[in-house]
Amino acid sequence: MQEGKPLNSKQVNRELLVSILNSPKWFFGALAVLGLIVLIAMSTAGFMINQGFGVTGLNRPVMWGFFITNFVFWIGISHAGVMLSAILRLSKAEWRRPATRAAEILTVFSLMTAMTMPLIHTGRPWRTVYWIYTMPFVPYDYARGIWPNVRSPLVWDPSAVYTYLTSSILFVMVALIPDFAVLRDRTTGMSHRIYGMLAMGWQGNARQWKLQIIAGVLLSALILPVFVSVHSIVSWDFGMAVSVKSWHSTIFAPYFVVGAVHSGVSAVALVLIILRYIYGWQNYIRHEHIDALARLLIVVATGWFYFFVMEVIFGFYGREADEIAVRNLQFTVSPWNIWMMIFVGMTYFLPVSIWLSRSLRRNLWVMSLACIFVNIGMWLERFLIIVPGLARKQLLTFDWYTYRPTSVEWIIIVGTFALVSMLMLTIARVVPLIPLYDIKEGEILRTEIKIGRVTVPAVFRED
Amino acid sequence: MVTTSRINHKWGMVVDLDRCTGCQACVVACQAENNIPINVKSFYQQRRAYQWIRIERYWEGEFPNVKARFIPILCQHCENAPCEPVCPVFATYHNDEGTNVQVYNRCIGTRYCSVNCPYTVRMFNFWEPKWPKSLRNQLNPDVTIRTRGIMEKCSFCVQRLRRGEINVERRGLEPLTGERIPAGERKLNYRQMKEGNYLPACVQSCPTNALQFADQYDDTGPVKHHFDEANEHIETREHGGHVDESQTRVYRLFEEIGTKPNVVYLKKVDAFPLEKA
Amino acid sequence: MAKAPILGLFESADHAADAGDALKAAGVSPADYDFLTDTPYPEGAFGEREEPHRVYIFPFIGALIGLTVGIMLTSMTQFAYPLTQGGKPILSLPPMAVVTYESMMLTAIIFTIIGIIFESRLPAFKQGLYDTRITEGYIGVLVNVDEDQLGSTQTLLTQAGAIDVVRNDGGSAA
Amino acid sequence: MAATEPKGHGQHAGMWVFPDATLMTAEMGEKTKAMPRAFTLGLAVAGILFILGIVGFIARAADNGFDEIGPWGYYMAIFSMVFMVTSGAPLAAVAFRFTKSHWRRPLSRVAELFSIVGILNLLMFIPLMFLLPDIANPGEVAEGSLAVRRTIWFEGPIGAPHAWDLVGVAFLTITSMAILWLSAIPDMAECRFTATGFRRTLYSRLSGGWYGTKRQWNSQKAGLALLGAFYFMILVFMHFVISSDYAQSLIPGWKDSIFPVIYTITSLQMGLGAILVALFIMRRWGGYEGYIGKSTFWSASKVLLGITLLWVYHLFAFFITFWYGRMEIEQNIIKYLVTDTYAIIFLLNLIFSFAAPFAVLLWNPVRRSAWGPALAGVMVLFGGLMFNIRIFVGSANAAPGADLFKPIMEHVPAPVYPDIWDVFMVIGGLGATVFIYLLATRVLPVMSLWEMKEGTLYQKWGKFIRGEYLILGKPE
Repeated sequence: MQEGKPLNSKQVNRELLVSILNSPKWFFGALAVLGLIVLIAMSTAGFMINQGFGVTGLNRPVMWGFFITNFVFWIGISHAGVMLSAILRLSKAEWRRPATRAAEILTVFSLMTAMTMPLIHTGRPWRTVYWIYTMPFVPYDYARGIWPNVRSPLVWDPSAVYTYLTSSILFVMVALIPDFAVLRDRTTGMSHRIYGMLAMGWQGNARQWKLQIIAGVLLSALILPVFVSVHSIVSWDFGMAVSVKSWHSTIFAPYFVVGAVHSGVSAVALVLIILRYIYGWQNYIRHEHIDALARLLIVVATGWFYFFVMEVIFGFYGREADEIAVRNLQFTVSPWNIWMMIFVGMTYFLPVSIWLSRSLRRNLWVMSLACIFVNIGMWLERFLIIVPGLARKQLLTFDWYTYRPTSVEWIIIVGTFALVSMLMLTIARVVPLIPLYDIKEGEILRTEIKIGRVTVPAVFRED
Repeated sequence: MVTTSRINHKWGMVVDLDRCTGCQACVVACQAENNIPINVKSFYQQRRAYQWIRIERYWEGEFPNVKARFIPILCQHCENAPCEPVCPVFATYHNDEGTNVQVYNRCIGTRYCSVNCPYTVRMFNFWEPKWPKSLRNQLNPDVTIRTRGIMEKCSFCVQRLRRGEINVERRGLEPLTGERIPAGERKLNYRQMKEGNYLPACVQSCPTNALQFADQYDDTGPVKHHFDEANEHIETREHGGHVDESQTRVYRLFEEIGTKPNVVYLKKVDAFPLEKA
Repeated sequence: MAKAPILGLFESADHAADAGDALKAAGVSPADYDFLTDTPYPEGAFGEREEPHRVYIFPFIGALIGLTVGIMLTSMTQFAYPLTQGGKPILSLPPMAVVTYESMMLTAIIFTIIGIIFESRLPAFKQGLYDTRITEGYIGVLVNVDEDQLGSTQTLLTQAGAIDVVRNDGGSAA
Repeated sequence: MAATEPKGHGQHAGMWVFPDATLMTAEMGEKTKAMPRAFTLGLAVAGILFILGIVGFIARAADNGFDEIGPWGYYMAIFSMVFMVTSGAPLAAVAFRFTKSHWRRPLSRVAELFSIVGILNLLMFIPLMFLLPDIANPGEVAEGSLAVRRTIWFEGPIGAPHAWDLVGVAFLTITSMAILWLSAIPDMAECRFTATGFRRTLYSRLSGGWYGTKRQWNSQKAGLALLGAFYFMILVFMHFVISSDYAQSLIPGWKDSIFPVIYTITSLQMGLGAILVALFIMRRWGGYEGYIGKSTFWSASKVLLGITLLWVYHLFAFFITFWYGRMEIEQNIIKYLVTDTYAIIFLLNLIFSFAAPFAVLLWNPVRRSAWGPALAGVMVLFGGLMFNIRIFVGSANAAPGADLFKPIMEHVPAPVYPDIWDVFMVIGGLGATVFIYLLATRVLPVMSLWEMKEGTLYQKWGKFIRGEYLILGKPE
C-alpha cells in the first residue's frame, strides 16, 4: 500500500523542514494563547497548594478525583507513541514512516504532563522529595536513613515512569541525529552550531546508517516491555487497593494497557491529521496512513472491549453486596449511568462503526472526530473506574458520598491539555516531526512488480 | 523488627454495641483530647469533618416501627492494615504494640492510605486547622497540631499510653498512691490505666462503658475473654474451620477482607426485636 | 606517506557504485573508501565491505548491572528501615521484582544508547571531509589515498560520473 | 523439486525459498498419497497410545463412574490441553492471513489441519458435560453456604452450563472446519483430476463447482476473512466459558478476572508451538525444504517470543494482585495453585512456558534456524500441559461435595497424584491428537497450494544497485 507519487530528497527536505525554517504569524499567536491558558492553570494550582485541598471537590470517601483521572489519561496517551513506533518498526510496516517521530515526541510530552499531576495532588508538594529518594540535606529522613517504601505502588510508579521517560527521550534523540545533520547543513549562525552539536558530527557513512537501523529495532524491542510495565504499574495503584472492591481486580493491568494504546493511537492519528493540515504535508501523511491507523484501531478497540466486558462480568461474578453497590452506581444511578453510556458509545461503538467504512475512515474530518470521541471516552473510563469505586467503597453506607469537581480542578485539567499542545507546537519549530531519512529510505526502496497487466507496488527487503 | 527495651503490649478495644446509646460523648472527648479542629457546618456538608471516632447511625425497619442502631467507628488498628504498605514514604506503619501509627512529619499527603482504608477512618486536613481565640488555651500540649495537607487518625491516645509507661514502667509509681512498684511487676495493667487516666479519652468518657480498652496480653483486663474469643475465631478461620456466627457475639468489621482489626465489636442483643412487617 | 581525503559527489547511486568498483579495481583497500548518503541504503547496495560491530553485548551488560543494582537497592532499603506494614514480610519479594525490573530495563536501554553512539564512532568532534549537498540526496564517495594519488583518484571519480570532487586543499575541479 | 536458493548479500541459506508453481500441484499430490515407513511407524505408535487412552478412560469410568468430578481431574486437564492446541492453532492461520504477511503461506494449511482434531475434542467434551456439577445447590442450603454457586451464568438460563458449553464447543469445531474447507476448496479443485481413489471422490464432492473465476476467488477470500473474524470471537468466548466453568467456578471464591485471558494466551502459545514443531518435522524429514523457508520460522518465532512474554506478564498481574490483597481466599488460592500444593507443577509450568523458551528464542541465530523455534515449541507444549494439570486437577479436587457451595475455599487441599489410568488418559489424549493429525495430512495436501502460488507472484528476488534483495509485493 504505497499511494502517492515518488519524491526526491531535495523536495523532501524543502517540504518537511517548512515547519522549522519559516515561522508564520499564526504560530506565535497560537503559542501566546496556549501559554496564557497554561499560565492561568499554573496560578490556579499555586492557589490550591497555598489554600489547601479544601478548594477542590474531594472529600473523605472520594480522596482521588480529577487529578488522578487526568494522570492516568495522560499516561495512557503517552503509550501511543513508543508502542506505535516500536511495533511498526519491528513488523517493518511501510506505513510507519511518517508516524513514528510525532508519536514518540507526543509520548515524551504527555509523560511530562502526566507527572505533574500526582505532584500537585499531594497534600504537601514541597515534601515530595521523600517520595523519590532520600535527600542528604533534608535532616529528617537522612538522619534516620529512611528511604522510599518499596512496597508501595506509588513508589513503583515513579520508577516505571522515569524509566519510560528517560528511555523514550533517548530513543527520540538517537533517531534524530541524522535529521539534525540535515538541519545543520541547512541552517546558519547560532542554530547551525547547536544543530551541529546535536548531530555529533554525523557524516552518513555506511557504518553509521547500519547502526542507526539497529538502534531503531533494538531500542524498540527494549522499550516495548517498559511501555507495557508502565501502565500496568499505574493500574496496580488501583489493583492493589483491596478495600475498594471494584478496583481489586486482576485484569486491571492488561485492561489499562490496551485502553492506553486505544486512546494513544487515536491521539497520534489526530496529531498527524493536524500536522498535515497546518503544514500542508499531504505528500507524506497520506490517506493510506490514516487508513492503516484506523484499521489498527479497530483491532485495538475490539481487544479493549473484550477486557472491558471481562472486567464488568467478573465485577458481578462474585455477587458480593459491596461490589454490586459500586456496579449499581455505575450502571443504574444517574448521572453515572449516563456517563457510562456516553463512555462506552464514544470509546467503542461510535468510532468502530466509523472505522469499518473505508470512505469514512479516509475522510479526515470524520476520522479526527472519531479520535476525539475515543479520547473523551477513555477519559470518562478512568473517571468512572476511580470515583464510583471510592464513592461506594465498602458497606458502611453511612460514609457513602459522591464527588463534584470544582472550577479549580476544571481549570487545571484544561491547562494540561493546553500544555501538551503548546509543547508539541514548540517542538515542531525545533525538530522535524516527520523523520526525513525514513521517508527518503521509503522512497529509494519502493519498486513495483508486474503481474500480467497490473503493476503492484513493492519494496526491497533485506530480511 | 524494631528492637526496644519496652515491655511488650498489644493494645485493643472492645466496642459493646448493646451498651452504646449513640450519645456522642466519645466524639466530643476525642475532639478535646486530640486537638481536632472545630467541625463547622460546611465540613459536615462536604464530608470533610474530622472525627477520629464517629457514631454511625442506621435505621432499622420502616416508620412508624423503626429503631435506630448506633455503631462507633474508629481506626481499627488492623494487624494487616491495608493503609500501611501503600504509603510511599513510610508515614504509617505498625508498631510493636499492635497499633497503627501515623508519622505526621513524614506524611506528604498522597491520600493513598485513606483510599485504601475499608473503614474510611483516616482524616485528611483539607484546610489549615483554626481555633477561635478563646480555645487557644484549651489545646492539649501533648498532641501535635497537624498542618494542612497531611493525614491524621485515631492513635489510641498514644500520648496517654506513653505517660502511663513513663510513670509505671520506667519510674515505677503506682498511679493513685504513688508508692514504688517492685521492679518485676512494672507492667502497665488495666487497673493502673484506669486509676491514672491512661485510657483513651473516648473510653474514659463513655458513660455506659460501651467502649473498653485493654492490653490483650493483660489478664487483669475485664475484656480479656472477648479478645481471646476473637483471636480464636481468626485461628479457626486460618486453619480452615468455620465459625458459627449465631453462637457468639464477638465479631470484627469486614473480617473477609482479612485486615485482622484490634478493635472487637460485640453484637447487639435485641430484647424487643422489630416484628417483621 | 600521509593519507589525504577526497570526496566525490554523485547524483545517482549507480554511478557511485561504479566509482566503488573502479576504486576496488585500482587497488584501494575497502577500508579506505566509504559512501556517504542521506538515507540508509540497504546493506551492500554499493558492494561496500561488511562493518562488524559489537552493539549486541551492550544491552546484556546493562541489564546485568541494572539487575544487581535493583536487587541491592530494593532489599537494602527494606532492611535499612525494618517496619512491619500490613502484615507483609520485611523483605517483600514481589514489589522488589517490579522495581528491580524497571531498573534493569533502564540500565539496559542506557547502555544500548551508549553502545550505539560508541559503535557508530560518534561524537566525531572534528568532522572529516564533508559536503552539505550530501543531505540533498547526492551520494558522496569519500576516499583516503596517498597524497600523490589525489589527482589520479580525482580523475577516476570524475570518470565514474562524479558531478563534483571536493578536496581539503580546495582543489575543486567541477 | 525446483527451489531456487538465492545467495544475496548478508543472507542466510534457506531463508527464502521460491517453489516452482508449475511442479507444485503434482508433487503435493504425490506427497499426500505417499506412506513412507517413518510415517507409518509414527501412525502406529500414536494409534497404540490412542488405544491406551481409551483403555484408561474406560477403566476410570468403571472405577469411579460419572457422578463425581474429582477423579476426572487429569481427564479434564488433557481435554483442555487438546482443546487449547486445536482451537489455538487455526487462529494462527487466520491472524497471519489477516495481516497479509507473506511468510505465513507455508504455515496456513499446517495450522488449519488442526481443526480436524477438533472432532476428538468434541467427543472428549461429552463426558465432561455430565461431570460438571449443577449451579443450584442440590441439598438444603446450610448456614454459611450459597444456594446458587458462583458462575458466569449467574442464575443460569435453561440448561446452563452443560448444554450451552457443548453447543459452544461444537460451534467452535464447526467454524474451524468451515475455515479449513473454504481455504482448501481451490486446492481440492486442483487435485481432483490428478488424485485417485477416495481422494478423487472426496475432492470433487467438496470442491464442486470451483473453476477459479474472479468472482469465486473474491467470495472465497471475503468468506475467509469473515469466518476468521467470527472464529476469533467465538474462540475467545469459548475459552472464557470453559476456563471459568471448569476451573474458576469449581474453586469456591476464586474470582480472577484475568484467568480467561491467561487461558487464551496459553492456548495461542501452544497452538503456535505445535505448528512450529509440525513445520520442523515436515521440513526435516518430510522433504518440504523446498516449500518451507526459514523466514517462516524466523517470523513466527518472533510472535512466539512475544506471546511468551505476554504469558508471564499476565501471570504476574494475577500473582501480585492476590499477593498484595491479603484476603483469606486470595492467600489460599496462591497457596493452592502456586506456592504450596502444586508448587512443583507450577515451577515446571513457569520454566517451560516462559523461562526456557525465552532463553532459547532470545538469540537471533536461534530464531533464524529451524530447530530453535521447534525446540521452543516443544517446550511451550510441555509447559502448557503442566498449566492444564495445575489448573484443572486443582479445580476438580478443590471442593468435593457440599464444599462447592461454600462462599470461599476455606482450607488448602492436598495435591492429587495421577494413578495409572490417569497416565494412560494423558498420553492417550496426546497420542490421539497426533494420530488424527497424521491421518488428516494424508487426506488433504499439507501446503495450501493457492497461497503458495500466490506467494510466488508477490515474492521475487531482485537486484538493487549492487546487492540482491527480496522484493515484496503489496507491503503492509
